[in-house]
Amino acid sequence: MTDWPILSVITFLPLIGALFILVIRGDDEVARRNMRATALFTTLFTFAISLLLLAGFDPDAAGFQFEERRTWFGLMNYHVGVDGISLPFVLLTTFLMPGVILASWNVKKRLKEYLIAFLVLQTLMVGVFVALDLVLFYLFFEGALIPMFLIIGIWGGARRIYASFKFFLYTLAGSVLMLLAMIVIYWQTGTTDIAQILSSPSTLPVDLQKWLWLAFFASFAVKMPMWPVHTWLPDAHVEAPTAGSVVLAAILLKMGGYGFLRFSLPMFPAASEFFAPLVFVLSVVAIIYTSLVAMVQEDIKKLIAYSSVAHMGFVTMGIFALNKQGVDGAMFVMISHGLVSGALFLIVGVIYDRMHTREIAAYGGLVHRMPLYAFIFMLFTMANVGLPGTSGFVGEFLALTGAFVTNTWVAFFATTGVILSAAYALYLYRRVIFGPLQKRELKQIADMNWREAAVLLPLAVLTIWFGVQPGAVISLYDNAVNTLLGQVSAGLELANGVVKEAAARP
Amino acid sequence: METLLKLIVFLPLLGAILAGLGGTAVFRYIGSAPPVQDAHDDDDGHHHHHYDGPRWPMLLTTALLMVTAVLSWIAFFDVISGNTYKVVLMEWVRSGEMTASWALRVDTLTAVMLVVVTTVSALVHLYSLGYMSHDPHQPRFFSYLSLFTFAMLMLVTSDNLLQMFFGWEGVGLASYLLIGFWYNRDSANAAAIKAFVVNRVGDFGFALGIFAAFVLFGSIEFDPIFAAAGEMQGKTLTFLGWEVPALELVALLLFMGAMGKSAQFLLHTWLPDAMEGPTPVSALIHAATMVTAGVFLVARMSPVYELAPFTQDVVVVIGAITAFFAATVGLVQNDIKRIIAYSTCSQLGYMFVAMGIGAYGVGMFHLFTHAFFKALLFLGAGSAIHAMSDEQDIWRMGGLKNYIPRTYAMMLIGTLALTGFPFTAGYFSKDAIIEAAFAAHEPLAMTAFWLLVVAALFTSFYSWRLMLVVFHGKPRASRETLARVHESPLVMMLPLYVLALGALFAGWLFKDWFIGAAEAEFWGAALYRAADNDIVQALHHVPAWVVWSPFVMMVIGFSVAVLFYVVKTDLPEKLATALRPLYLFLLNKWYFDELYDWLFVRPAFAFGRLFWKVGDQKIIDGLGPNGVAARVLNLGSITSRLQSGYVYHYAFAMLLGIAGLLTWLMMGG
Amino acid sequence: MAIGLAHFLTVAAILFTIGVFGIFLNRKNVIVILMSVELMLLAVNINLVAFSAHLGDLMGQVFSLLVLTVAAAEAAIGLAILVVYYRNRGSIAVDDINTMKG
Amino acid sequence: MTERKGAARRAREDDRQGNPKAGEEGKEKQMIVQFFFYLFAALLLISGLLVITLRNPVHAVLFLILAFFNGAGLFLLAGAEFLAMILLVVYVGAVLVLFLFIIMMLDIDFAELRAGFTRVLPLGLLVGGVLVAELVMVFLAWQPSPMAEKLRMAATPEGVNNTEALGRILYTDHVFFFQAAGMILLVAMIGAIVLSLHHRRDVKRQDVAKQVARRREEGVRLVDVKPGEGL
Amino acid sequence: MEHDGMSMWSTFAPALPEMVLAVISMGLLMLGVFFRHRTVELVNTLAVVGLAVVAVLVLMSGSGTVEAFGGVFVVDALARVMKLLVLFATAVAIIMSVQFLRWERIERFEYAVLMLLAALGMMVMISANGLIALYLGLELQSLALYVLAAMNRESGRSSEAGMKYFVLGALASGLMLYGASLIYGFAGATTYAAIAEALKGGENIGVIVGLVFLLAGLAFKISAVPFHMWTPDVYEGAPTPVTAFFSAAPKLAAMAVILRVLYEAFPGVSDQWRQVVVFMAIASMLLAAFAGVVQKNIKRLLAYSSIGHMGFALIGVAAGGPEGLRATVFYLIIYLLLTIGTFAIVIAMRRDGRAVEEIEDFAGLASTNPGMAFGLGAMMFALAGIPWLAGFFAKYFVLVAAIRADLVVLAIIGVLASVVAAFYYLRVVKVMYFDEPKGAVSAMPFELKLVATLSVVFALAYVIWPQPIVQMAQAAIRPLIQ
Repeated sequence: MTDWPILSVITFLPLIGALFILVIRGDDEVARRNMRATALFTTLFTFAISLLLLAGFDPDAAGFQFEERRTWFGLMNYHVGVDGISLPFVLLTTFLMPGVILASWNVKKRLKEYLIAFLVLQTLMVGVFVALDLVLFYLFFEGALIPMFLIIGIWGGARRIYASFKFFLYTLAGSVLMLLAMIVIYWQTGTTDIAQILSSPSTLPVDLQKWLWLAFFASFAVKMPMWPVHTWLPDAHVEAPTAGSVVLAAILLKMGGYGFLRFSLPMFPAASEFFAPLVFVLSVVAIIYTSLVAMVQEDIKKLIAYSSVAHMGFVTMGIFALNKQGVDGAMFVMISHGLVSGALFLIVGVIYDRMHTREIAAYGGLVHRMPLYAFIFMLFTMANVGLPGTSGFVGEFLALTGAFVTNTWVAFFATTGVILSAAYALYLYRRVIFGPLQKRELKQIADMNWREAAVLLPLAVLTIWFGVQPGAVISLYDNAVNTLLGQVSAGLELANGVVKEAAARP
Repeated sequence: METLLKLIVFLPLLGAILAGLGGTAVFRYIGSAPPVQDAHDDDDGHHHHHYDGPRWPMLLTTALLMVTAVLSWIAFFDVISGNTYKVVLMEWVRSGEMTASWALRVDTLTAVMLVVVTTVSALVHLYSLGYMSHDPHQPRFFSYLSLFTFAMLMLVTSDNLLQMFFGWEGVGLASYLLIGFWYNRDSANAAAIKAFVVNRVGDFGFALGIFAAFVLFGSIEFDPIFAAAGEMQGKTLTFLGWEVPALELVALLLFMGAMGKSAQFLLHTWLPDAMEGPTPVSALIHAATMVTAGVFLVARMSPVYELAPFTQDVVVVIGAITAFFAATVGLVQNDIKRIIAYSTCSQLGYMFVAMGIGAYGVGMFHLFTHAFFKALLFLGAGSAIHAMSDEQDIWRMGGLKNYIPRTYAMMLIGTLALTGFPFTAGYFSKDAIIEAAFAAHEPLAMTAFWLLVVAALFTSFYSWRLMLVVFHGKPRASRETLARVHESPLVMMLPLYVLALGALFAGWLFKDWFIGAAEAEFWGAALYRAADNDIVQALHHVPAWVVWSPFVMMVIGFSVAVLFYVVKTDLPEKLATALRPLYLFLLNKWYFDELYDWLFVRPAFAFGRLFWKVGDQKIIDGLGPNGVAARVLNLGSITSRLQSGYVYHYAFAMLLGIAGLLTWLMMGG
Repeated sequence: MAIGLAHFLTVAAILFTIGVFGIFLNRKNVIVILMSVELMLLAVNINLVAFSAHLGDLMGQVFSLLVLTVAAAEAAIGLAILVVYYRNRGSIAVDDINTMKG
Repeated sequence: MTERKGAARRAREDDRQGNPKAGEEGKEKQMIVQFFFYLFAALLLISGLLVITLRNPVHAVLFLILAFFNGAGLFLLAGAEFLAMILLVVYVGAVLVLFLFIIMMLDIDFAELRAGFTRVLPLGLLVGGVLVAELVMVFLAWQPSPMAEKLRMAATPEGVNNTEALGRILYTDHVFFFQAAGMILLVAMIGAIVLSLHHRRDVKRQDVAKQVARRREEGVRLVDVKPGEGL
Repeated sequence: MEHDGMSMWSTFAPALPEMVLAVISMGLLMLGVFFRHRTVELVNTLAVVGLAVVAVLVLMSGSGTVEAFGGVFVVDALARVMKLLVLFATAVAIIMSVQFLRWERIERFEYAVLMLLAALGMMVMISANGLIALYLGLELQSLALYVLAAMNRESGRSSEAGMKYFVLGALASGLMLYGASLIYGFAGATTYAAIAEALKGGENIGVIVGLVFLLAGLAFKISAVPFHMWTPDVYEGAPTPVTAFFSAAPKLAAMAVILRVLYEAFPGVSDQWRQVVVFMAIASMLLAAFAGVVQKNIKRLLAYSSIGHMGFALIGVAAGGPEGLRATVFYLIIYLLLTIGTFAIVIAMRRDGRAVEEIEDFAGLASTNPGMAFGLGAMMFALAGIPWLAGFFAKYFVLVAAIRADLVVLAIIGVLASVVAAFYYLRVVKVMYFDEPKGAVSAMPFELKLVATLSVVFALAYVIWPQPIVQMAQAAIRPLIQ
């Protein structure tokens, strides 16, 4: 429908912006203003273009849209496109990035590199979601490690070095096996083109599927992160600068879930079914375990980080419920969590910018001086808790429904997460916002300014909107999820048929 | 009519939004720091302040609620003339077969709830204009009240389980916000969280119930569920490895939600603590409306419950125990609001007993009347508290009937209605439940009957105890306090009058519709009863002693109260000393808080800390990243030590390599 | 037992091993190492010559000749390095060649 | 002619053909060959062993020379006369003397040199022993490829003496090797000079060209000295 | 004598580049000797020009496979590609040396001459079509390299490096020779073709033994474990440009020889040598990964890095087939281009007139010398094989080949080792970017900046136009897979 490479433009436009920033000379206030303006303008412009993408997207069409193909290495090629599953993530990314830049307005240290790192990161994140070639996907998937490593390491907190190394090496270790699995797929199917691989039900042998599934799982489980490979996340979040945490929580974590949907399910349906119990157990443990851990945290960001892990538990559970509600729910949780956790980290950033501490104990009674802040925080706390009417609810509900349909035990235990999340989130809110304002340092604290409000209000609006009208999101991927589940069941039939045939043989 | 229904539901929301975003300080300090506050801002007294903000938010919300209440009555009379409505607003969730719409389903059941909710809410708004007039945050308060009303209306007008859940949690949110309204108080914050979390325990069941219903019926919309319920009898579902009757499972899980919301036994602990909120809140939310949502749920789902006899038994048992338990605790409480709160709890137990034995109309009737007299009691208590400069301990009151006679009169009416004094509202509805329990002729129901009768005795006792201690005898308050005691302004008294009317006459006026001759016609299809369920007829034909037993109990209770608190005032203390363990047991509410603290709260934190410090840091990080990193470094220094710098070592390594490879190939090759 | 190829090869193998031992078993001085290298190359040459004779092919001897040449060159370089090293350190003990390690 | 065939080849031919005529005469010769072989071999190995064990490097070099002599003897037995001579003339005569020269030049206090072997000796001996054992096992069953005969690049010509035969190959077909070896020697030369030629920096040398090219301006500076100011 | 002239020409033409290079180096030697003063720069310049000329000759040497000198010398696509790379690496190494030699006061015209001779040796190795030519080439370059390592006569570390390199190198060439002699004894000839032919008549444990010895000698050159021990010490001690040279050209040449030997001479016993190669690959990758993490000196670190990289390249050798061979050559090319840039920056790291080699001393370089820090950081990520940088593709191609050849375990060990190795590359980045500055280092001289910039640009932008190098690698291996 469009004859210009819209996806490539969206993907690589931030790089152009980064180049512009690169050539801005000087470190005086004028130069800094120019850099910030360039970054903001780039991200806004990218977002505007991605809205065109949304406008031109046909949710009912089968297969991928806005496809672009270029011959590249031969072994792998440049092929991008979106379908209903990837489009929301693309939009989520482009939508969040202007806010991320705005949230970094006060960064003083090495501003130029900072902005460049984020713009590069944006390119890589969008790339992950639009890539339709296994290796291209891997390139984007892993490439995002570098800017994030630098963001945590340079602009992070006290233990930033530990956190950045942990983040980098953990995720790298998870991913390399996936690369090998991709290569195996290449040799099995003769192509690395995702669209082509997905065009017919998976015919990979079941035993091989299991190994490949595990290899992909290693990568996505770390990225999600799932229990027990989640420990990098709290560290990374705590140490990362606000904007880094936002990106990490809102977008980077979604790569794992996206990966499960894009690869594990359709390419290894039999293995997915086989390993679903494992995923369920890990998901349930994640939900309960990390919720409990979240409850006793003393650091705001760490608490939110653990809550992210718990939410990702809902995602994995929903995905491997292997039914419509489960997958729909998982998708929705991811989108919603992108908004909500992003917002929560921004919220922490607001007070961190003022007080330079994330200790819960250092706060209390903020509502007295920051009414708007308290309001916004409450809104997102409730969204985090999954209150109906916010986006947080719809996804969790659907995911749990899906899980219940598949396995009542899982749903039973996972639903306890609903109780626990209320406990830790409200407990946090109480300690930070409520109570008398007693601490001397807080007496002068100012409410949010226009810039901070401008970052958070769009998120708030979307959170409510998606909570009341989730169809706005679900309709985007409804058809794609149906297709996906169709592929899974076709693959399963094929696998079962083969197994039966084998059993029938004497 | 549809527009009218929409207005009923959304006018409160409009008020909440306008008052909340426009009337409060939310946007006031954006981009600028608020002026540094004075030191006295930091203590938790709210009466020391004065309010100097705009008054329109309060007036607007109240006015809107007035309109809503009027519209609700119009709708009520329209509906009982035989109309039902289903207004689909828009689609909400659609995922495969799982669909749920934003819709307004209005039948008699809903209409009853509409009038209860909007009327009480409007009155509470009105009352609050006076009660909260000094509070610096009153726009926020009114916003919350309206938000609550909206959520409650969404709950009662829901056409599917999901929207009901929305309302369910929405009222929970409003309840949380209102309990914690005075956020300077730690106790209020704690109570708010407790209310929310305990409710979530119930919601846990509710949610599972929705899932089970979806699995069973393939839908969570009411119409398909009700239509298919009959066919589902005898079907089973596998839940947690057990084959269980499907309808029982759905009903039981949903009932868990009802238990949480309606503060039934085991999940009741939040309700007394919720009295930390401003008193109008207690009247509206924790007496008249929100806590009855559980009862409403069972009534709404009557087509399912009617086919789930086991669950019905459970409902009866829980209801009866709650009624009895809460009444026992109420006997010894000293906080005026807590006494009424336990009373509420107890009365909710009555309602569930009615629901459990299939007398849905009876239960709803008690819900309806209870809303009036319990709201009356709370608002009256609020008036007394207001007069006493926020004193809530009944032992620091005393003799108030001379200071605030009109409040006293209103409280008296409330008490009479609660204790079931003949021809007051409670007399019709409560006694009907007791009779119905007897009429059910089942062993369980019979037990319930006896428990309810005893509970009626207790109810009478604690109600009169309250009245006697607070309003009679000698004033025990300090002279300064007494000097400031004043009758509440008209804006507060007016709602009391209206409610008093309800408490006096609602039973008599509506008994025919709810449980009398016009019963079937009144309810129409809103309530489902199995063909053999003739309980409503049967309750009118119970033996006379059964009919009289509540009255007798009331009289006994009254007499004992008089004996204890008027005639021989040292008796209670003696009794308490004599039966000290029992007294403490009751005073500490059967030690439920302590038990739960020991059973859930502490372990949760302990496990949290264990998982964090040991699980995450020691085991996962220790064996995982940190352990691996340490091993890598170890190996690194070992390999690095191999690189000794000595040429002969290097040469030896080469020789070893050669020899090794040769040997390997010669052995293997 | 007639002297055959195996004899030559065995002698060469033992000599070669002695040469290798000379490199890694001694801690005395570097010159011995250089000499050990010479021994190894001699062993190789014996091998080559033996094979050359055994196969009736002159290439082995050519090879051996070249090895000798290279060995001479190697010795020259080795000794030159040794001299430089000695000038720097004043020692040629093998144990002292140990400033860089790890 | 037969003499030039070398013991090993002869032995092989005898083995193969089972030549009965050659038997008697061969046997006697074999005896001699065997004797010398074992003599040379034993001396070779012993002196080799001494090279690496002796404490005094001068002695070690002398035993190395002895080893090379015996090696040359083995070459002779194998029929490589030219190589044997080269070994003596070039190797012993030049290279090993160079060793001696260096040892003398470095003027090392031999008493200071530590004796003894490394701690890895037992392990080393074991490994070395295994290695030798394996090699010997291989050699005992040595079989050239059946194609080897055919693949030979320069079959030993009949009727040409060893030196000439080598020369014919080396300067014709394989001149490439010859040139390459030359380059190696060049590198060795450059290397040795680069490393050990020591221009002492602190010694003042005469540079005639520089002296001749010196101009007046470089040597004389005219200063306009104002009275009373000094320089 | 027209005819003879032609035949002369056709006999020597294939070796024309080598001959020209030999003549040039001897000419430069003369130049240096006779015009002792101020000739260093001239010699250096002429050496680079000479290398360029030789490269042109290589490029003009037509296509197809030409054998010469009775089949002991071959010019084919593999030879051309590898020679070009070697010449390139040598030229860059000379360019990178200019300033360094001046800094360290070891300016000598012989330096460039020895570089040229080493390059000549490598070219001979690459073109060698038999064991003798291989040995001669190997020794030619080795001897030159021994001298170069010890070039800084005033430095104890340099002479220690030379000493260690020499002793172990002599041992290695002894081992190799011993192996060569056994192979000769088995095949009756020394050319690869003849050996392959001989093996068709059945194999023999003796030839396997010979092959193992031969491989050990070659493995020494590419510093594959357990024949790697010299590498860290020599890298550390040798003058840095020489280290750069060590890590680039000889490895390429030796790898080309390994490919040729294994695939042209010993395809018949691939089952046996594959085990050896696999072992060396695993051992190299693991050892490099583990030992690297505790290194403090950047040159030692790069030594372990090169060991690891060679281990990875050996995966491609073990995998074989068109994919494996191509991957190996591809890997080498990428590695060469990355390692040159890395060293360009390392050479330039000087503070107060002294080289800065301790990694900890790079602290805060991102603030004081952002350009250098960025360059070195990019190189580290590239060497670690993080996607989008050129290093990743090298690894990827190798892994593709490994999976193709069912060497899954090898591939898994490879990627896990690369994760561990990423740790030490990251540490360099960490020191430069995350730590507090310790003071600036001197500005980079022009030529180093140029080399580094080009290399960094290559590392970053390779993805944009990947085909040339892929095709180069593809072309190079064609002779091997026919």
